[in-house]
Amino acid sequence: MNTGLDHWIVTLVTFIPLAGGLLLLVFPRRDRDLRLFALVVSSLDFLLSLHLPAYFEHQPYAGQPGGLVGARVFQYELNLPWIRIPNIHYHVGVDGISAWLVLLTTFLTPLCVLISWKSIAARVKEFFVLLLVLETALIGVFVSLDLFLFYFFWEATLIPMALLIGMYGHGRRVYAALKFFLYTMIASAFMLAAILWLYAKTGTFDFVQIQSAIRNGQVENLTVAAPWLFLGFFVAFAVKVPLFPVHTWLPDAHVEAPTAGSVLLAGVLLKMGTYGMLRFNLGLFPEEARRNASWVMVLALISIIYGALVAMVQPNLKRLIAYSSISHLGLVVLGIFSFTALGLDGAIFQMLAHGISTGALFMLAGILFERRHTYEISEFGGLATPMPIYASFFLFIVLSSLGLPLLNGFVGEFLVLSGAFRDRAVYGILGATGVIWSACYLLWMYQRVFLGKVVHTINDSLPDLSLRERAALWPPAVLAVLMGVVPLVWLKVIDTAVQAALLPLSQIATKGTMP
Amino acid sequence: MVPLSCYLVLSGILFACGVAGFLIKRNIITIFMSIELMLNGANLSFVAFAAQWKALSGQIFVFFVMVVAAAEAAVGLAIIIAVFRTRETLNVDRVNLLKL
Amino acid sequence: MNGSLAMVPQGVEYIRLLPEIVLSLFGMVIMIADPLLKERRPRTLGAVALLGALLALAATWVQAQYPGFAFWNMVRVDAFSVFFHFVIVGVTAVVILTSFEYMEVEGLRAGEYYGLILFGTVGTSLMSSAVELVLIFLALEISSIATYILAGFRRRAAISSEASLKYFLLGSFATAFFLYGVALMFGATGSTSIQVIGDVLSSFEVPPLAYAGIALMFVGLAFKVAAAPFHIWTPDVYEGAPAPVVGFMSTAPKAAVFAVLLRLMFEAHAPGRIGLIWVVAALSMTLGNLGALVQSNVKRLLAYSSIAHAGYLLVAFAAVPDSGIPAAMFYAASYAAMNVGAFAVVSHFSNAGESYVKLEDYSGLGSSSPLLAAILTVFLLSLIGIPITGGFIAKFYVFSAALQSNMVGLVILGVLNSAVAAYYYLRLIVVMYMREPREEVPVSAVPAGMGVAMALSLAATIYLGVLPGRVLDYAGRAVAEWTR
Amino acid sequence: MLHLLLFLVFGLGCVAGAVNLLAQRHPIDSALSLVVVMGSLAGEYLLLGAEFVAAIQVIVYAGAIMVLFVLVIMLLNAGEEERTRGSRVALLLGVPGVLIGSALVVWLIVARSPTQAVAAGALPGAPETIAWLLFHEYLLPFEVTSILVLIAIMGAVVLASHPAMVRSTKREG
Amino acid sequence: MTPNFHLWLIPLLPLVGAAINGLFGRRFGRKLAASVGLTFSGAACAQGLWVALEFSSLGTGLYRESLAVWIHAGDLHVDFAFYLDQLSLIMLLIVSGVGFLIHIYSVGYMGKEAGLYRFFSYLNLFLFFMLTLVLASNYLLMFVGWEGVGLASYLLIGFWFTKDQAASAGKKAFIANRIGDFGFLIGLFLLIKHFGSLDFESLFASIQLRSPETQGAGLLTSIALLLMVGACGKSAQIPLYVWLPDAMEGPTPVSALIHAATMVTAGIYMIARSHLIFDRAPVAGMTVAILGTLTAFFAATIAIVQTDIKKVLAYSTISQLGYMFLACGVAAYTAGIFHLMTHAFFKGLLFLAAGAVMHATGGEQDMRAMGGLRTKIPWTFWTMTMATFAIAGIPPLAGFFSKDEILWQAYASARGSWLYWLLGVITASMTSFYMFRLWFLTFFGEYRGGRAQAHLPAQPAGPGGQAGSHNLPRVSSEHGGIHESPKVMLVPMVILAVLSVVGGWVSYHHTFENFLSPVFRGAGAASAVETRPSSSAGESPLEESGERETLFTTLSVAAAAFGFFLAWLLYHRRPELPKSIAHEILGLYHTVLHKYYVDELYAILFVNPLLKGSAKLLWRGIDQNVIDAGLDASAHATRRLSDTMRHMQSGNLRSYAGWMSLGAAAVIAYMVWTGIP
Repeated sequence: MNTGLDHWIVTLVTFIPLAGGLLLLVFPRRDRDLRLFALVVSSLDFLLSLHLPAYFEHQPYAGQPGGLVGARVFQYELNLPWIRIPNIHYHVGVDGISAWLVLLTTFLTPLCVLISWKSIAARVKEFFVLLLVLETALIGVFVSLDLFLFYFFWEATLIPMALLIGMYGHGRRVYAALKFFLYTMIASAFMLAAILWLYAKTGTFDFVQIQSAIRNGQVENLTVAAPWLFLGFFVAFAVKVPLFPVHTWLPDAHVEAPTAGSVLLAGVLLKMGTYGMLRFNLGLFPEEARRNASWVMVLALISIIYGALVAMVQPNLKRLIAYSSISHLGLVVLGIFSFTALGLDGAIFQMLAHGISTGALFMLAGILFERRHTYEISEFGGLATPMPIYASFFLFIVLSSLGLPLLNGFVGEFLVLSGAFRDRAVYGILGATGVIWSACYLLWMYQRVFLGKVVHTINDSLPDLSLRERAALWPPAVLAVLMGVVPLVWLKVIDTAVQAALLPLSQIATKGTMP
Repeated sequence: MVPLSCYLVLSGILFACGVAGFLIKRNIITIFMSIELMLNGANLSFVAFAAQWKALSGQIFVFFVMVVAAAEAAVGLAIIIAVFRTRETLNVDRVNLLKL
Repeated sequence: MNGSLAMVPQGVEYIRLLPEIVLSLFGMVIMIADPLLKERRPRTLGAVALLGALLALAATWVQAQYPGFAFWNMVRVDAFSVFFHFVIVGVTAVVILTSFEYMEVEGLRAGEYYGLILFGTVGTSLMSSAVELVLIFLALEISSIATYILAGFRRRAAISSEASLKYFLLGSFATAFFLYGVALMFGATGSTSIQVIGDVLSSFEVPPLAYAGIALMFVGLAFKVAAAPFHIWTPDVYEGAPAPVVGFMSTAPKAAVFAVLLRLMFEAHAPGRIGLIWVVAALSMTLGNLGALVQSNVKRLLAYSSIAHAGYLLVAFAAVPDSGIPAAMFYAASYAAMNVGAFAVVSHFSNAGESYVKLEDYSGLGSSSPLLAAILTVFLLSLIGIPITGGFIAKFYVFSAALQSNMVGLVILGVLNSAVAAYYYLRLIVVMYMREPREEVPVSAVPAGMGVAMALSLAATIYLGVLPGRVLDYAGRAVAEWTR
Repeated sequence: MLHLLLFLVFGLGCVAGAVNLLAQRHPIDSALSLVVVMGSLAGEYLLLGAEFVAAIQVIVYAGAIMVLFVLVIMLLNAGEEERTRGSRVALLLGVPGVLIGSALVVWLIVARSPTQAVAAGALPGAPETIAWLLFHEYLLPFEVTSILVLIAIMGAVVLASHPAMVRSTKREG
Repeated sequence: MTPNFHLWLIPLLPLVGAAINGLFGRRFGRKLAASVGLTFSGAACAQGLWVALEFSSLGTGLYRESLAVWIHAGDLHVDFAFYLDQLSLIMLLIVSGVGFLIHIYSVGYMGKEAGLYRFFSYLNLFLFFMLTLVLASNYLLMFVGWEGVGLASYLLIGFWFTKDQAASAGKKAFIANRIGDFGFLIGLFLLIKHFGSLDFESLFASIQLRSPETQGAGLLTSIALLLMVGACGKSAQIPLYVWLPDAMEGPTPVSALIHAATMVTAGIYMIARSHLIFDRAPVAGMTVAILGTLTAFFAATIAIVQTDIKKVLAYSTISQLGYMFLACGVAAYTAGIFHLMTHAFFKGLLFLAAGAVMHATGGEQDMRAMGGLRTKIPWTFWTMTMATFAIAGIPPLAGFFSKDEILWQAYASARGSWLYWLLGVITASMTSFYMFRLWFLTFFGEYRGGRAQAHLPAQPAGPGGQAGSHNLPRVSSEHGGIHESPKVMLVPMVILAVLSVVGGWVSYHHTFENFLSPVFRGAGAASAVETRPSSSAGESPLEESGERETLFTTLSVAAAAFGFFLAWLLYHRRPELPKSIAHEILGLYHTVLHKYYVDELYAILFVNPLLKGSAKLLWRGIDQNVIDAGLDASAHATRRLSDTMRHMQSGNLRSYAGWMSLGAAAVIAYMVWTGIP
């Protein structure tokens, strides 16, 4: 640690894309340069962000008895006063959880640029500006340790995403964009209320301080408010995840969104929800989380099975993938609320894995769309013959997403399920059925799209992957293998944070306040 | 010797009449008159209270109110004329282009 | 009570009145210059008016150095009044800038226009520093009458004169209520000076008449700030009045009246505040947003939104003084910034005879003139309350203030309202970016004055959104002075 | 006793005038009844000892303002107002509102306000005292009224002047 | 000192081969691709043999090498570690050996394929996973191989992906396996939850401390049952066997390697590997035995009436796997593994031979269109004969020993019962019947393949597998008549033939048993706890069981002979008979011919309801008609509300005043109410 830029690295990583976007604004309207510049900026940001895990101290202050372990876990912290009243700080920093999510974001964005190289022909400048702004906002969500800052970025992600969907989407894009925006906006209103309440009681927005204040019981009539606060946060996050009853915005948003939009939406945006649950619902209200775990897990299970079943019968490729990610993220929530080290580790790992594989899936779908301008599965069939490389890439990603061992999907899935099982056997069992479902819908989809004879003659002449597309697809593929074979690289860092997050829970458990 | 409240009640009645006039009269000018009525009601209570508190500021207030009333009258009647020019009517119920 | 008994006011007392003096001087200059000048008058007069406004700003800065009472405690200059002076005069300057183009296009009588704006500003700014109900009443009347006239300035257009008629009649109706309230208050306390009233009302035994007095005064003021259920004039008037005028009257007088309300509620310790504010705020937010949902005319839509925003602002009134007042002040400032900007765009886009004010007319603005669309988008986002804009911080601050005094229900309501409100602002954004442009709608280039105006309000909005610290601090100081 | 009598006479005059204003269909009649109201109000003022106020009440109000009204009525030769059913709200909600509101206020005044009797001419508001006040404590408001009047004049000019005869600008709004 | 075997290399070599072929194969020529495949599988095989030779030098008979930590989360710790004992050694030899042979065979068989590189990379991939499965030293790594072989079989079955049946068959196989794996997973979760580890050594160490759960329901029982579910999936036992027959859509070498010799036996291996658990869970053991017996019997009945040569073999495989299950169920693991080995030899051979036959007849699979091939393809005939006699259990061939062993144990072992035995014997006779039926139909009588020749030219000459129902596209289009297979195919067949002749002799004087005894030592100990009444009858069990064994042996041989006789009678002596019999019992015949309509049953019970339900109820129903509709409705309601509300804005001034005065009244009322105490 303590390389020179340790305090500023997070800030840099966060705002470089924004700076790039602003520069783009003044760029001449020559599309090639714009694309190139965007690519350069985002890749640069990715390289820079590699610093985070590279110099990350595992077990930074291990052996600290009790207290606010959550606080000391954060690294690369930077804490500057921003607004005096209300007492708002620019407080950023990462722990084992957020570091990887940041990396995921910076990793996916260049791919998004690559994948939308051709598909975005009109209003190119706006597109890439929006993309970069979105990246900044996303990273900001993960790094901010000040609740105000967090909410700030949280809301800031809405606009570019909605615009991306609305401006560059297809079909009922406006409907989708509005639905997405309002769904999230209304939900996060509750979170805002909760945050404000916390500020009113603690006089600070600083996550760490609030956390310690709560743990040391310095917040008056918290016991009354805690359930509502928990709910306030939870609703906002549940919509983002999305959990079962409030998931309907996702399929529409995905189907209409441009490829890059879908990639970031599925790859990162949804993770905001699970990340939030982890950081706030668990971090701030462990007891409440414990108390509500049972029904939350039930919701998660419903999403797992429901999402999978609905995915199975989707006639539309993207819709199918969208529902599949509902199912996968249900798994993540299941892991989070299992309150076992296994479950949490798995959940976080699953977030990353899902980001990679589903991101790649959406890229693949987008590639197909570029060629045929439809997502209807019935329009395809036998594609393996005209485009074998594409088919093998697709198969590979499908396998990784249905959790084949030695690929990224498996580790997270396994850990989550065993964690859930350890917490309550029936949850583990029901969740494990997801293993079967995912195989069913993914393989069936694969068969309908790629296997058999070519039915529509137009598909006979589809060109196989271009070099650029391959360049966009190789990284996730390689990463999928790496994450499957050497998950330790990730788990080591994650485990640190998870242990810290679990500490208060274990204390509760020992205190015996849990039901 | 008249109890002060009598004056106040009277002012209240005048004010109420003014409001009622605003509500039920159709002719714009008459409505404007009822506003003047309201002002007068207010004035009366000013003077009455001035007498109660032995404070002349109340009476001075009335003076300023009259100035304001005059100014309002000038502007208001001008507006009414302008409206009449465009609309050829003085019936408020007919002046409803802007709605919903 | 410095210098209250002196036979003649000293110079410093004039300084404490400097901005008003400057403004009225320039107003007169314009009135005199109007007949003398021959051609290119509108611009020249506009320039003069602008100069006046800027000088007034400077004067405000000077004035800020000499806080205190003036003219036998008629006027009190403190951080509070200075804050509002800056807001009001600044808005005036921007509005004058926006009016350049409008005057040309609509061919209105520039002389009276600018004169009225300046004189109106005198009253408006005086409201924020007056601490004597007589003066407040007069100032209120000045600004109101000025706006009545301005509202009807497009006399050719029937809707314009109708707007001014409605505004005028209802306005004087409300004024009468206010006046009667003042009378009752005078009867209850025996004085018309805020301080004295405050002393009486803060004593443990409040005279019953005072309640009626507060009620009636509140009715009058609530009308001016367009708070439900006294908001009902707003949509009609805003739709009918000339766009720049709406920009002016929806911000400056509103801010001033809020200042008066603040003085009344907090400096005069009006009793029975909480419940009243609670209901009125809730009503305003809800009715405003509900009404806006289905509007197709942008000016009207913004009118409804301004009702809703009055509601949000009133939420701060329900909070404890030392967090509520700064919140309200900040909200007034940021709302002024974004709303003036929005109306600047609207008035530029609306073109000759305000022909293009429908929602559909904005379709495809995002591609036909990206910059204009982007600017308007920023203002709309600020109105929604999206981060990095003043609107966001303002809402945030107001709600947190309310929460600090345990107004949980009200806050929840407000937060939900603002979430729902997002819908109709978004409709406009959607139309701009996600529809195809209509060729029949001309998009003229933005002239210099208008450009500057937009840039200024944009800058203000963003500044308040990113670095609100200084402004908030200043607002905080105002409260400190009061409580001292 | 006489005091009370006078009060009642003027008071009745006021109320009668007010009610008549509402009752009359023709604006002129309303205007005249308004004059009655103002006249008798002046009487009440005298009873309260506010001579100055009474004077300007007669001069400004009953004189200037009402004349203006009548002038406009003539100018626009407004006739009988027709009975249009423009607004049910005004009658169904407004009027009850007025009644409740005024009833409350009156009740408040009668029941909960210092109601000591005042002698005739209780507080002599002699012009010179008023004037002294106007030029000291109330200097600023007094000056400010000038702006108010200025605005009124401008407004009248702008709004009332006939579009045709104003050729000051290219196109007339 | 223990030698370093570098076990990790064994699976890795094929993986490298797979990678090379997979990534660059499309640029290779056929020869290069094939040689790459052969080299790496061969290398793996060679190292396997070397390890086997060196194995004796291990004193302990145990060898473990840990490569690296794979997963470390919370308290769960899983290594990339390999484990070698007698059991895994045998499996290693079978897998790498047979695998290599079949690689060779494929060179000849698939030689003309366009996607040869794909084929070989898949095959190598399979070897990698299978070897991982066999050598893994913990359940999770085993699971890796477990899932992996599933994948490989998916890929290989669907090798001719343009054929819809092939694609569906692959999918079916994978999903059926997944269902099994589901059970396996839950089993693992239980292990983690209660033992905190998945490593064989530590796990079994802690399990050994537990006493058997005589009264059924218990932790170990449930674990064992769950593992069994996994095994059922892999080893195609009731109720999950349905995928195996369809899997015959794949190229014949694949069927030989994966669906006969190696992959399908993974289940048996897994049970044997976790015998400590099963020993302590008699109920689970009994379930395994019953399932095995039923499957064996049931599959055999189906095999009798099949006419597709590969289908017959497929069902026979299921049936044989049933035997092995039975063996494991009665804790006779040695016998199970023994049969596993011999079966690998002869069943692999049978498939290869069948492949050769099809090769000869231009891709014909229907036995009714064969016949009289004896003279035309002697090599194939003779090797096939060996295999047939072996599987039929005719002494002294391999099959005889192993099957006999199982039957004996089914009766004699502590958990055995005469019922198992009876069904087993009946199955044995059926086995020999349908095998000889196949034999006779294929090689005797006169050639009935005119029809086949007739529609040969009708085959489209697209890339691999365009050939409709035919597995073998090009072959016949090049050389018309029936012909012997090339050497490269015959050599492996011959080797396997030899093995299936002599393979049984390893059990002479219990050598095989003794060799495996260190692994299954626990088994005896555990089952010794319970004693069966029969054996507790006075006289010493040893010679008593001795003469009993001979009796049983004769019986089973007789059964085999009976089967042979029947087949000879029906399909050689009086070939018209079968039809008439079929007509006699038409209903039954059809039921059996359609495999008891199990697939259809599953479709009605599970597949369709699931699809329809999720489409109609969940998606259209809940998603669109409840949630979204609800949202839209609320939005609509809001709009209507606002639409009504704006009628407050009637545009009439007096109404406005009305509203205002009402509001004023309200405000006054409120204030007065608050003000007056």
